[in-house]
Amino acid sequence: MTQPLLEVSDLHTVFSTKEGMVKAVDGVSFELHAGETLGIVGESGCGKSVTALSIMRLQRPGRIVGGKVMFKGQDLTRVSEYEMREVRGKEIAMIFQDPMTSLNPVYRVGWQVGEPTRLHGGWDAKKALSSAVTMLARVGIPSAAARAKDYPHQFSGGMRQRAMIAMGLTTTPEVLIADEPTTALDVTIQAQILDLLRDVNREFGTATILITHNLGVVAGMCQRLIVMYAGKIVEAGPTTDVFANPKHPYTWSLLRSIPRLDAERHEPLKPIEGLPPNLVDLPAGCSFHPRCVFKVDRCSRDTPALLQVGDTQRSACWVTQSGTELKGA
Amino acid sequence: MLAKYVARRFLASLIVVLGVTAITLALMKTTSGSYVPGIDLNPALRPEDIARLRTQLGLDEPPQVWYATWLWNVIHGDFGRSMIDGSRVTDHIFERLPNTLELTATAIVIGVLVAVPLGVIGALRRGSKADHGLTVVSVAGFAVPQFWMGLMLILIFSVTLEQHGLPWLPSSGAFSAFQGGDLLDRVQHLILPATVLSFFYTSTWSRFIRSSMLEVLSQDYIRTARAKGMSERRVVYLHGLRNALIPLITLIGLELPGLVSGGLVVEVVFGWPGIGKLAFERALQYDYTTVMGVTFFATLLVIAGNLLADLLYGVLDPRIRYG
Amino acid sequence: MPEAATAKHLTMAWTANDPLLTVSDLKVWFPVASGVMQRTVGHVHAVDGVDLEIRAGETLGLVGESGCGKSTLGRAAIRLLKPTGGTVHFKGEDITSIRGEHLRALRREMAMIFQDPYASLDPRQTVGDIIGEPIDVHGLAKGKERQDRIRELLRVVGMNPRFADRYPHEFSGGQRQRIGIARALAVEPTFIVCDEPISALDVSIQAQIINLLENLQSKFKLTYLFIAHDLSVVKHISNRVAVMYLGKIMEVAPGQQLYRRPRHPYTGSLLSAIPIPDPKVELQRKRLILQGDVASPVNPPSGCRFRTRCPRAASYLKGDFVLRSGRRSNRYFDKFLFETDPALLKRIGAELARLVPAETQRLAAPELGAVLLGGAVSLETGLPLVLVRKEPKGYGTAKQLEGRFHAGERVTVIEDVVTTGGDSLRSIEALRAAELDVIHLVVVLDRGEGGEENIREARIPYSPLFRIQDLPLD
Amino acid sequence: MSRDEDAGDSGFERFEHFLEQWSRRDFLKRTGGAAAYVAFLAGGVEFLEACAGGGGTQSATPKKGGHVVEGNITDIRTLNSMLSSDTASNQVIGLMFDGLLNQKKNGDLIGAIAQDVPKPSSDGLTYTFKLRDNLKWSDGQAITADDVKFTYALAYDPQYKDFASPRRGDLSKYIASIDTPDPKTVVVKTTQVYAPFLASHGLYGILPKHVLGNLDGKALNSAEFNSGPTVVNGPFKFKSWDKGQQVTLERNDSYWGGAPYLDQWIVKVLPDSVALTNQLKTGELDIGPVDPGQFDNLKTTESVTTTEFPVPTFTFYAYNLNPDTKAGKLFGDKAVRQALLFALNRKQIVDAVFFGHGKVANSVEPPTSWAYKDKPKILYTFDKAKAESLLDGAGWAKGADGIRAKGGLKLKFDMITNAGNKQRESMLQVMQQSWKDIGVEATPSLIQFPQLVSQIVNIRTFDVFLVGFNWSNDPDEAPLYHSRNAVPGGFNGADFKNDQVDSILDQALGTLDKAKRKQLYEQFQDIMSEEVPSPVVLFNTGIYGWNKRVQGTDFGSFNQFGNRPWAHTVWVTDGK
Repeated sequence: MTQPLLEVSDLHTVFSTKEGMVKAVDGVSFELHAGETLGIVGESGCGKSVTALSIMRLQRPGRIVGGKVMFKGQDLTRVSEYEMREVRGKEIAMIFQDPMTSLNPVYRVGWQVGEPTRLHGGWDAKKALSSAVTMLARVGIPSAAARAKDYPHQFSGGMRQRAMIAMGLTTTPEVLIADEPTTALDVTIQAQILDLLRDVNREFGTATILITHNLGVVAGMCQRLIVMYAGKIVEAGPTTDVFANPKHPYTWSLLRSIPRLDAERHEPLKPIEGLPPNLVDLPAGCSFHPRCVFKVDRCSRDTPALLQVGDTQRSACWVTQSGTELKGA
Repeated sequence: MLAKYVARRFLASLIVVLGVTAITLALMKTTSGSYVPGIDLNPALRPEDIARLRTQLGLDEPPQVWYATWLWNVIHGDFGRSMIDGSRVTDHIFERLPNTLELTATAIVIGVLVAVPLGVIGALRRGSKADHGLTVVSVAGFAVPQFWMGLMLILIFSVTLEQHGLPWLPSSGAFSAFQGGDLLDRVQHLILPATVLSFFYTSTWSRFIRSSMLEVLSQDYIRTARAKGMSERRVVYLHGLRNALIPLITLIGLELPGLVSGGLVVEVVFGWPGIGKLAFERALQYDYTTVMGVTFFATLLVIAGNLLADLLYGVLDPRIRYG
Repeated sequence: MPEAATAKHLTMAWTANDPLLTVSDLKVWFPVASGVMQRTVGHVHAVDGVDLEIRAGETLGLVGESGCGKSTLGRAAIRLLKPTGGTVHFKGEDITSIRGEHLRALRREMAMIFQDPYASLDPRQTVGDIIGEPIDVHGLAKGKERQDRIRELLRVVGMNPRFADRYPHEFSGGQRQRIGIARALAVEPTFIVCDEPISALDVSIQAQIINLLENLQSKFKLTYLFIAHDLSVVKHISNRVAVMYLGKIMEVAPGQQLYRRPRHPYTGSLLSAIPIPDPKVELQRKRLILQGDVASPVNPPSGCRFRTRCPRAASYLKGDFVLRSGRRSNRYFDKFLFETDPALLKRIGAELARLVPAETQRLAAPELGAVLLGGAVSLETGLPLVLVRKEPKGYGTAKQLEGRFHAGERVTVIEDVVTTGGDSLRSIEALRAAELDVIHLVVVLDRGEGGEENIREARIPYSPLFRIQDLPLD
Repeated sequence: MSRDEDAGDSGFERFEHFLEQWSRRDFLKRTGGAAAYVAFLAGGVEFLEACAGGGGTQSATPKKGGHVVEGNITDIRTLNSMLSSDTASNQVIGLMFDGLLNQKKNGDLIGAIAQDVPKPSSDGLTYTFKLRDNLKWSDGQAITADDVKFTYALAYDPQYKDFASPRRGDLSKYIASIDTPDPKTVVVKTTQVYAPFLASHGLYGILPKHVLGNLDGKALNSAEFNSGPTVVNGPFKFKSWDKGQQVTLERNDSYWGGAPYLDQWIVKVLPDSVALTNQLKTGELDIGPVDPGQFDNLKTTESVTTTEFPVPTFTFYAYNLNPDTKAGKLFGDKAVRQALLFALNRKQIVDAVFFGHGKVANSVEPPTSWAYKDKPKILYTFDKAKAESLLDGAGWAKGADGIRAKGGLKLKFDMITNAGNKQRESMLQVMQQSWKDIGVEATPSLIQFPQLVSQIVNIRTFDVFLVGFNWSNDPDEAPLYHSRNAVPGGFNGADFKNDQVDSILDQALGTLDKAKRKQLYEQFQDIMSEEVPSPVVLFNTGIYGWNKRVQGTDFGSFNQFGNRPWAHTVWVTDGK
């Protein structure tokens, strides 16, 4: 294996709330290689977004209390704020869930898209704008030169997300973190944006972290996949393997609980019973065990580590780690 | 489009103007009894004099007739004459207007210049000592009556300082009685009233900016800005402040009627020869024509202020378009 | 479930075999106000002429993207909104404009489950009060009986009956949605509109609610109108699926059929856009990515609503030119144009008749051929053309010109869309070779492709416009 | 005596009224006021007396040049002498326009542009004024009898009926004709013998006919002249009027009495008496009237001199004597009226409410009047026992609730005055308490000033009202006490009707014999002391303060605001 581009190890990020300390990210480790698209999947509150924000050190008001984020030989959790600013937007770009609110309503789109090059490249306004127009055209904004003069509200949701992507790409970053980039969009627009992200990945070679709760999106986009639950990674591996042969009961159950468009017959769904855990008050042992159909005694006592299970996957499950196959009842 | 918008707003405003003036008249009529403006307890006045004056002033007409007459004249550009001194109401207004504008504009400018940085600091250092200090000042601005603050300032900066032989500030009027009126003199006279008035504005607006800024700073586009790798200062001032200022425009627009009424207390306390003081004095003397004229004018200003705020809003916030 | 007397009143002429709910040409427009006086400057055509039937006991899925009018349609169907036009029949009775006690009685037959379980429950009411409210409103039970009903309802939706004393904020999203469902069930309705009931829920919870809804349906013989934007879910739960776009229904079909053989390009695009949670499938799928955004419902496109984004309409004229045939397979077109709207066919025929010169003895249509030939005789009878569907067999050759022509006949050639004019010239050539006298050409021109110049070279009089304004072609 | 003075009180009231809306005085009273009161009780009287002596001119040689700034607390309305009816305006007009006559501080009339005070003809109907020689308007034109005739015509000639002069009523009633046999002689014929004629109508500032003569009545109402007289005949010329702030006047070198010493006389409008006092202290003001409440504030200031003098103003309360009202049934009983006055500790009111600046009233004539009788028939010194015995004697017995009643009628009534006037509000409280002590229940209530006026002159549903009144130098008090003024619009709101009083007042107005008049008015005062339909609580005093650099002023009872025959001799020691 080559040297990973980005290496997150044992990352811990906590939030103080009225009810207590929340371990939003609890010992997350993964690698991102140049040019790949890595998916992070999980339900709301599982810590996938906080992980991404922690890489960018934008997790406030949360605090990173442990772990490393190695990027180009430096630990991003330790570099100065000034150095971090040089990384943000220049080497690691990020796009967010809601394109409606992620652009500043009072500045023209072209100005905003060009801002990173002004900040990081020291470009003058004219040069930044022309690069912004080029990039807007590149991400499929028709008559980009004219539309660059528009304000965000004059853009549709899909176009705004394109503009956000263009903004991330102006400095040709090595990593693009897309946090639920299509969740707020209609499916037909989602398809457009995913298509664009594929193009970007192919053409710019930008390594992408794609955060989503939609298993379908991951299936079509990512080479590798991380599944998170209650602040921890519960399973990781190549996408095809994880989907074909999940090694964690959560992944396994999740895949069986969602209806598939291509289902030939109407079969009842098999929901995951119970509720997602309260992060303030996690169950002892494996956080998933109260909902797990495979649980054994040990699950409620000891927290499983994320270990290699099978040839390509890692899983944090006592059951699969002990060699048991997950099979439906 | 814009012209049409303005025109439509203007038409709608007419209704407001009619309503406000009619209510003003009704209020004065109901509280005045048979009082004839300009009539005092004066032994030389005899019943027939009073009756004659009533007729001359049209006060024996029913209020609706009086109003209709007044309105008719106003439509024809005639605001009538003061019932107290017989001079043109418009003259009164335009004589006082520059003074009021001078005071209010200064106070607003000072208010904005002070309130914006204070509000931003309060928002950025929420919960800090500076923020708590700001809160105290704001509450003081609300709680301390303007007249009281005015008197205190007079006591300190005019009377006490003078008594100790220190340089002191004049306490009333817009310029010195004798050989006054040059710029320095006017500025000296402006300091105390403008301070009181701007203190009031500052305390309101700084609070407003603070909460507005806090809200803006929690917006997604601020996170976007940070993710671009810009300094916090740039995030706050370039991306945050402009958005936070937009609602302030409305607030300031709403203060425009203060050109007439907002500075009233200050004008009275500091003997500032402005419209507010005029309106106040004349209201107490039941000078119907003057009060109605000022009310009319003030209402127009309110409307103009709102309109101006809306239009400014459109300049600052590209999402707003008029149609 | 016991039927109340009032409910019986509603069922007089209706039999269980008839559709439970019939929506005809339903329109719901919302005024768009502007300016200080809030004058209405236009309307959002939220629902703009919808025909639908919902059969008793079935689940009709309604999918569409945000703003397509599906929620509005759902609300109008159960009279939570007053329709602007059209009719709604429930159990055979016109409920479009009933009011007062009548409407109240109807409310017992219908219920709604809302999208946002956070917003739709009053935070100051206990769960028991929330569920009990419709019971009180309709005077269904009192005292202990009421309490029992509430507990029973909670049990039915899979919750602990003791939760009746708690407040909504003590529950998770999924549980709140269960409370919402219990409230809907409280009046013992026959028909429930489920408006995006799962889209605000966590992925792992969605299946719980879907299963619950399915169980309840079979248990209580409920009829659902299931509204969602997620076609996978809709397909899973529904017997039939209606696809909505910009206020109109584009296609209605059983879910499986819809997936296998979408008849409308929009359905196809929608299906293609939905990711399937299986990398093997997903990586091999052919993607049909729609360009552009949904048009404004205030000022919807003329003609087919979908035309501005339709991949197949892309090469056709914008604006008023709507009649088209498939260069490629156009089953959706056939179905919707020629089978479902005879009135439209008449209009097209009349329009054609107007353009075709009187001395024409026969029509020839190389492109529309399959469509037109069968009815081409109409000129002789003076009747409007009746168009009969026939599968087209190929492109642009005289071989398509079926029918018996006689030498010397005066023929008008009709062609749907002319891009370069090449096909038309070939057709004319072939017709002339058959010694027919081509006296006129009726063509729908595609702009800017030089077709018209080429046609002019043929030196045959032509009517370049096939102008049928604002055809409701969807 | 000048009738154009007589609106003075109301000006003062106005100021009180609007100022106190803001209860700033409330605040001051609570802080400074209380301290001042304590200080006053501790020995203020001596101090007061020490201060009261000032006012005379100093012996140093007057210098030319310089200016004075005089403060006022009421805005100036007009600069046209025939339109003005308020103190603030009259004060400025008086500096610019001389009338036929002027007035000394004791009220004596003196000649102004008329050489002398004319003797009326033997039938008492004709007054012949001789104008001084070489009188000139400030533009050099001669002042002639035509100017005088023009000025008076404005208020009596029907030709000018549209001109809104407040004097029209009186002048058109009393003036029969004005003749100008030569440019220096004015002959005024009155319609009837009218004793106060000269004092009331002889002091109006004369207006220039050559400037205003071509305007009709309507045009005169709004003439530019009214807010910026281009031509004057008084000691000072108009320079500028910054509305709401100040009027600046400058020396009229062609003044008949000699060019004034001062270059400028500025009259500045201040928000209130506190500001005025403060500015006297800081030297921003040179001259100004001092509010009694502010007197102590000023006394520590070395640079300021004050003088105090009686003014023709009194504060009185009136019983509603209309027999058709409930109150009339109470107050119709003279014993009640007298008892209530006996029960009132008026000394306490003067001391506590007016900080000692005032005088307990014995008479209905102000002490400034030449007809004033210090000891009329009945003197009402505070005597609670007497009050109670009077009531007992009249059959008003205390009931179980401690309130006196007679024939089922309880001695119980309301008292009104204008809200915002703190002094009057306090007075009502003292009255309430004092009367409660003798078994009378009086409930104070406050109404707006215009409503109070309406009550007094029109509505008259009150039981008791309290208000101030301002008189001229003439002892005539018919407006308050003559029965003909009990009609709606008249000031006899008490509905006091006494044939004897009517007859005395009529006789006194109808004779020019001063001795006879004095005797009649003394008789009048005796009757009134017995009848007490509307008892005077106190006579107010005026206080004027000025910077010691100002010399040559001579403030007094009648030279306070308007009439200042000495204005041109005022000078400043530093010449600035």
